[in-house]
Amino acid sequence: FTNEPTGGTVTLGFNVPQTGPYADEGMDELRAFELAVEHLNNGGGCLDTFSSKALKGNGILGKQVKFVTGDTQTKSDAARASAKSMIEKDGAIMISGGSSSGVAVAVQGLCQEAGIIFMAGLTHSNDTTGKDKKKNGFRHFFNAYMSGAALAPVLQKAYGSDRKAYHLTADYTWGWTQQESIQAATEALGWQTVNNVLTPLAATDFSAYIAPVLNSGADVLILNHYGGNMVNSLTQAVQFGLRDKMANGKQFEVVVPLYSELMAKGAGANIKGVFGSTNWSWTLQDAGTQAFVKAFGAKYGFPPSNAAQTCYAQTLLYADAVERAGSFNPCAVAEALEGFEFDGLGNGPTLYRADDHQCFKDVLVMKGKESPANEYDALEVVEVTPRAQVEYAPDHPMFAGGDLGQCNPGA
Amino acid sequence: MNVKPDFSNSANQAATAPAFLSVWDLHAYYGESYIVQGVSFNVHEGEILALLGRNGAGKTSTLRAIARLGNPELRHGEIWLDHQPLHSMTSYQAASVGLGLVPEDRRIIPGLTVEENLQLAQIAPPIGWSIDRIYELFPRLGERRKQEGVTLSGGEQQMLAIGRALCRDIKVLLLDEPYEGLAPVIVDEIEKTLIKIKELGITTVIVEQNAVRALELSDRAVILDTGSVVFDGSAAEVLENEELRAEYLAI
Amino acid sequence: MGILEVKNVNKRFGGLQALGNVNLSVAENTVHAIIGPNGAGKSTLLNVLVGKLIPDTGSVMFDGKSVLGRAPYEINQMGISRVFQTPEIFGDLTVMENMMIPCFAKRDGAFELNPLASVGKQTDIVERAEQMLIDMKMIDKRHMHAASMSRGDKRRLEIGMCLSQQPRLLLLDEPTAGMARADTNNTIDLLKQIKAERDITIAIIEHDMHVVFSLAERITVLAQGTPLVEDTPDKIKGHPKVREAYLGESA
Amino acid sequence: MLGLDKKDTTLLIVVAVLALFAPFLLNPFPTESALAQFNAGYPDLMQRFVIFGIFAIGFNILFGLTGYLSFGHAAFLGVGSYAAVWMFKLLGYNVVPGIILSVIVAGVFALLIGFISLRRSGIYFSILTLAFAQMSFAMAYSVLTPITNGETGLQVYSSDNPLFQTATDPNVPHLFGLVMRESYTMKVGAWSFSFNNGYYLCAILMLVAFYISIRIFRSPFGLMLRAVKSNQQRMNYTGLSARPYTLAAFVISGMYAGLAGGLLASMDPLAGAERMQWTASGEVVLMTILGGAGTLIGPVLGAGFIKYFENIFSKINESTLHGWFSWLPDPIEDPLVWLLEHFIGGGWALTLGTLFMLVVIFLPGGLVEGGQRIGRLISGKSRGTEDETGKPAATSHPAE
Amino acid sequence: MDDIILQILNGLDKGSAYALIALGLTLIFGTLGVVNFAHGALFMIGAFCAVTLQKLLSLERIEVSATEKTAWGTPLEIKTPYAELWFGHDFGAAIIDWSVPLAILFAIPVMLAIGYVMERGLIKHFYKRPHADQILVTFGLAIVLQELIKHYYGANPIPTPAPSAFRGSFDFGVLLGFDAGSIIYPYWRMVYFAFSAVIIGAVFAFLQFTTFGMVVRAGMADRETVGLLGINIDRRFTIMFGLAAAVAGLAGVMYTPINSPNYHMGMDFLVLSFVVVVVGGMGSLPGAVLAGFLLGILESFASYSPIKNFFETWLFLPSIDQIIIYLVAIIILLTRPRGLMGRKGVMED
Ligand SMILES: Nc1ncnc2c1ncn2[C@@H]1O[C@H](COP(=O)(O)OP(=O)(O)OP(=O)(O)O)[C@@H](O)[C@H]1O
Ligand SMILES: Nc1ncnc2c1ncn2[C@@H]1O[C@H](COP(=O)(O)OP(=O)(O)OP(=O)(O)O)[C@@H](O)[C@H]1O
Ligand SMILES: [Mg+2]
Ligand SMILES: [Mg+2]
Repeated sequence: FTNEPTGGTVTLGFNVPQTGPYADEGMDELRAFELAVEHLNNGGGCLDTFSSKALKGNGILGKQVKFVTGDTQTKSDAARASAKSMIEKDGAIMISGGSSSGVAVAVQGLCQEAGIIFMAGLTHSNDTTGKDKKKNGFRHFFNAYMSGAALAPVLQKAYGSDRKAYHLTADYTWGWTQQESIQAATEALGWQTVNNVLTPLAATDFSAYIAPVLNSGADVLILNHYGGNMVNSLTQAVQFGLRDKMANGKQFEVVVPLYSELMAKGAGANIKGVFGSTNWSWTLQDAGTQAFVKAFGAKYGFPPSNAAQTCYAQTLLYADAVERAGSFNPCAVAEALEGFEFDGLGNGPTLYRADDHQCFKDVLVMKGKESPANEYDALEVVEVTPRAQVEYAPDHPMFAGGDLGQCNPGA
Repeated sequence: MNVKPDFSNSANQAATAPAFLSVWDLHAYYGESYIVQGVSFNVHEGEILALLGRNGAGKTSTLRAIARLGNPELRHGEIWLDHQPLHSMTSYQAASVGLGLVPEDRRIIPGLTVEENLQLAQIAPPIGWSIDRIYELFPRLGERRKQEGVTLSGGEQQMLAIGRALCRDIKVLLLDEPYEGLAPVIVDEIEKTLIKIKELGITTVIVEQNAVRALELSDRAVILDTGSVVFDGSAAEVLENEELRAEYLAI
Repeated sequence: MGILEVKNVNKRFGGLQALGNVNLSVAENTVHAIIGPNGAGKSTLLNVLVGKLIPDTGSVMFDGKSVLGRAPYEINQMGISRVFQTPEIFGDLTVMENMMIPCFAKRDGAFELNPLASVGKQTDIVERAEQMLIDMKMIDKRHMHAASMSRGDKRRLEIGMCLSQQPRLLLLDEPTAGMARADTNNTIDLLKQIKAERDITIAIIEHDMHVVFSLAERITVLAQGTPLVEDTPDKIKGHPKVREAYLGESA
Repeated sequence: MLGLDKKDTTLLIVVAVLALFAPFLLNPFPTESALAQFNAGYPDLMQRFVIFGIFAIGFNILFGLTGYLSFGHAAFLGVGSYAAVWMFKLLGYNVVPGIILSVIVAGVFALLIGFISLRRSGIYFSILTLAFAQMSFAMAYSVLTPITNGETGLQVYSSDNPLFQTATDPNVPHLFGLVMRESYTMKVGAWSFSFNNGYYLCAILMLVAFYISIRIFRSPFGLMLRAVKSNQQRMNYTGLSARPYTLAAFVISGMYAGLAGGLLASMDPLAGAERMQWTASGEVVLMTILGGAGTLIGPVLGAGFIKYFENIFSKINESTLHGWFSWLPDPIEDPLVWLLEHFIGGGWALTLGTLFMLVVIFLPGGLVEGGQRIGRLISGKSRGTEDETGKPAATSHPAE
Repeated sequence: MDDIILQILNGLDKGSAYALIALGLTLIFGTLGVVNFAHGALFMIGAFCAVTLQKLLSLERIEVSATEKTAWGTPLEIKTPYAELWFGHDFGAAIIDWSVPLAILFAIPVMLAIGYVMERGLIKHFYKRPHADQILVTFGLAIVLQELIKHYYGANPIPTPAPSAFRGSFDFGVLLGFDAGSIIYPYWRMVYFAFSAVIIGAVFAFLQFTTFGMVVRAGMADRETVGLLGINIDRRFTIMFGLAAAVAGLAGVMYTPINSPNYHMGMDFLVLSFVVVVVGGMGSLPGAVLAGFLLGILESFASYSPIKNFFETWLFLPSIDQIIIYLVAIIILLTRPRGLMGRKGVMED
């Protein structure tokens, strides 16, 4: 199979955005990867809390773990170039990382063709394990459907069942799938969807999209934006006084379905009281989380982001699967990961579902904190939505159309 | 105080009074091509000097070097104007000590009207004739004052270029082919103007293909050939010396 | 009926009547000079002829066909070539390349897609261009960058480029301005020779009366946009109005 | 040879030899050594070198010869890629139809855009081309998702059922069974060299493209294009119509871009919308200027230069640096690593930016001028004797 | 109707941002003839002047808590801004609050200095070089500046809020006789609009009512001849460049509360500002400003969903908001050869 490790080392490829708007997120992922490699080679961290005890802290299958890094630039072309260089030049056996769904899908496709395992980093679009799912690719991160399923009950509790929602949606695949998921989940509560306006990815000033919300009859604004788009649209929504406004006799509200710590930081005080969801949070109290946060905080001096946690977990999961399979062969690894249930990496008991390679675990509903104690404390956990509530059938229409295909071990 | 060096044993054979503009051993290059190859001459105050030579002899290049334009690059030589060392100045500094050049292709500034072209000459001191006075000299310019300078007819542009030089209080006027493209009547006019300018005490160096006319006007003449001085003497001498004219001026 | 018939052409620039009811007929195989004071509208008239300007009213017929409304390159392909008042050459190319371009235009027409042919192998073109350079006494400059020639040389090159097209009507706008006397005489000889060798009509604008009277068979005097007189050179020379308005005392 | 003069033939042969032996030349360091990081001889990067070389050669035909600076050439690269991937989806993984169609589609697209944009010149032309390309990008990214698959990029799905794809055909791009991604790896001592099918296909096409570009430079057509750049006015009054010439150049260079796009897709069957973004158009402009606009070989050098730094420097990370300098005492090692860290990994752009500035400041004619200077140093010729017309050699022989 | 008024307001604001950025660019690009790809970077640096000042003002004294620990086991740090320590809690907090307006004072000298150094050290040598070389060198510079900022401030946007006094929004609805709250407009955006108007007015006054503008234009057309007339054109070019840098920087400073600044914000605006300048016409300041407002307002309207829907259903042009600027640019450039008010001969070849 491709890049079978022959010497005393095995090389993993960490492909993260190092330039472009998500460079900071990429940096954080890289930190987590380095930490994971350290723990794989020397033990420590979540190796102690992980329910599977296959990892010994002596590398993978006794081979010392080395890693190479690359820059995705958050462009599918560049990400594939970088991944190819890891595969062709450095002999990487697994690729992980990434900070956007487009890139994840593109690199996942490449890994499938090349016969390499792809452990996706941050990717939230339904497509990654939906219509673009691949036998060689695995996603630990949650997805848009799950965000909707987790958020809806909380929103209902906080804002009631009689709400009129106005969506602003980033005009590309991830935005569409998230909007679709949230609309479905909120409409199931009895909310109405007043309008859905697509905004260009390149937009920085959203005033022209936000102003019409004022008189649209809506009383909730849902921002299906990520990164800089989200920081700007939320900031501007607050500037336009949406959150001070009464509509239909109710307090006007803003919701950001997908949060990240860095975005929260970028939006500053504007996120106070705004609901959203994340994959994980460093403030969780379970043992796995605490072990990871401690190790990360001790090394870098600040807590990890949920993107970082995903990358860390993905690296351990891959290594563990290799140990359990007893082979680096991607097909064996995939088999070991499929249907794998584990605990101790944060988020409680987790399942890597065999049908679509999607992880199922608890999802966090977050809220912007009113008075953060420090700069890493912008978000607080409102609810840990149990896994059962966000599960869906593998043939759910939002995920239809794809085919895992055959495992490809490559050359 | 800068002191003018003593050039008494220089190439200037006609030195009778102390020179007002001294050009000593200029060597100038366009990139790597060596064009002005050791030109020296002196001009006395209030004199008109004709600088003659065939096409490509280096007349324009010499004038440009004196005016301290970057191209050709002056690599060696000294230029003194009324005790001021032009060779260590840039072109705008040279202009500010009283050097004026009417360049060969007139160089009317695109995008500016006739009047703006004149105004531009009156921004940096020393300032000479008023714009109205220029219009008196060339009424045609007055009529066209709002027109964009570059759309003037060839001759009108020439008037503007000369007018622009007069807008400044110059001590030395360098004219590169001032008669080119002018109707004979206008040439007569300009000739009269040059005489007037001379009466005002302005020293003039004139480069002209119409050598006879230039010589009739001038006190002295310098002839260049392939970048060096081949003759330096009185204008009358050139007019009389058939051989010289035939060899270097083909007239 | 001349080869070129200009009828009732008017052209205004804003408030200025640059051409007013110009009627002109140039007979085939003659040299026709257009003279007149600066700003009379001579260059404007040429601009109308080559399609650079469109007149407000009037008609221009060349060889029985109207040139108005045609693009400059079409007019050129009809057989009209023009030398500009300020040299228009391909400054970035070598002299030889400059000369080859009109030869290609003559042979291949306005557009020819031959991206895989080789310039060097077009022997007919190379020969023709070389011959023209020899005729213009510029063959030693063939590899020179056109922009770095002196101005007189640029003008000669431009004339050569126009001649190499073997136009039926050659328009010359002050072709010898700034040219040394010797070269001016050469140019006159060249034009005479070409005139003698082939059927060509020449319309020339010049302020140099030596050139005008050596070449012209007929002369039109233009003043303030309207033809003042048209006659043979001898008559024009003695015409009092012309002397007063244009030639001045020097003629 | 081949209708070229001696100098051009030599150049072509040199380029051919370089391209043929690139797998050796680009992998000078033993695989396990610390310097192996700087090896560029792996298939993907080698393919990129030649593909972007083609792109830049084509761009140079327009920009270098006519001076028309298109800021939207990436649009043609993009449509070329899309066309090729669509061929894979519809017909099957043989690259031939894809490459042919990519050239044709890009040519047609260039004809449309060029026809409109060439009504203006100078900066107005640049902005028109930019506007068309940005519109194409925006549409490809969102509205045209059914055709382009938007953000994710167009790819072949197993559900596509191509018309001519039989069960025995490779399920990846191939040339009549020769699989593009496959390589033969040769191990010589500590070195390893890989010879990739796709690379050689691209390299051969690049040589053809390069050869055609030499012919264009030396043709009457090329002369006319340089005349356009030099003086359009004179051109018009010499009986030549500039528009068809510039349009032809635009279409030809668009076809080159389409070929590059088709090859990109053939090497890696995915076409992303970012390929059409202004940054991609800007990149080819930079490649051409960096290498030396208007020179034959410059654009190829520029393309290689940029792709090298993008792909090699972005992969160096802090621990690699520490690995290299661990022999230094800590007080020296740490500051050194701190300094170099700016230039590697995510800082590769800083390296590139700095090099852009250094090159353009010190080598006004681009990398080609650098080469000439080195050449002069070696041959010991002084600059003054280079040519007697007084014009520096770089500009008077624009095709060196 | 109220929505229309809102879109006009939004358009004016967006337009004033475009106009302000384009104004700075056109001073360098349209007037000095330098294709300055680093202009976006200057805008970005202006914005980071505000960030820097905010950071400086809120520099904190760090005390390590003896008892409390963080979740990862290190001792907790207690931070107090020096400003509050020195000026008392209220005044200190007010200074931090007002950091964006204060940054104007900070940015002017900084930007002038940057402009000066950039022009003297680099651009000066490129006036006579081909535009292509200018593109390469300024693009390189832009990357360098951008990467340096990224290195020290990270890639993430940094919130820089307006002073709390400007944080609310103004209710035009009542003023214009509509329902209360139907047309509200943030105070800071009104400030931004007013600020742009003042800057634009000041630059116009400087260039129109003095000969400075004419001299610089002349210098661009023909440096040599201007030098022959005794004018030190280099100095004026430097001043012009410094002025342009200051305008770009101020545009950046004032923009920070609207969009949290990040290191690539300059590149995001770069292309757009070139489009605005060229649509306005090369060498024309009023053109650039006019084009800025025109494109801003059109973009704002195209983003309005009824209009978006109209284009989608009737003209089969979905997402008109994404392409409107380019579409309008193409139409204008094809119907008017030199943009809206361009001068002849500037960058036409
Ligand atoms: N920019 C330039 N670069 C290189 N060489 C130049 C340049 N300008 C002029 N030359 C060369 O310098 C020589 C002298 O030119 P110059 O213009 O000084 O001659 P001139 O005596 O003024 O001639 P003319 O009477 O034709 O104007 C010529 O051989 C010309 O080719
Ligand atoms: N584009 C224009 N706009 C306004 N006026 C113009 C324009 N072009 C020419 N003119 C004016 O028209 C008149 C005729 O100009 P033209 O160039 O034809 O004169 P000419 O006879 O060639 O003169 P000369 O012998 O001086 O070259 C001049 O007064 C000129 O200022
Ligand atoms: Mg001269
Ligand atoms: Mg004329």
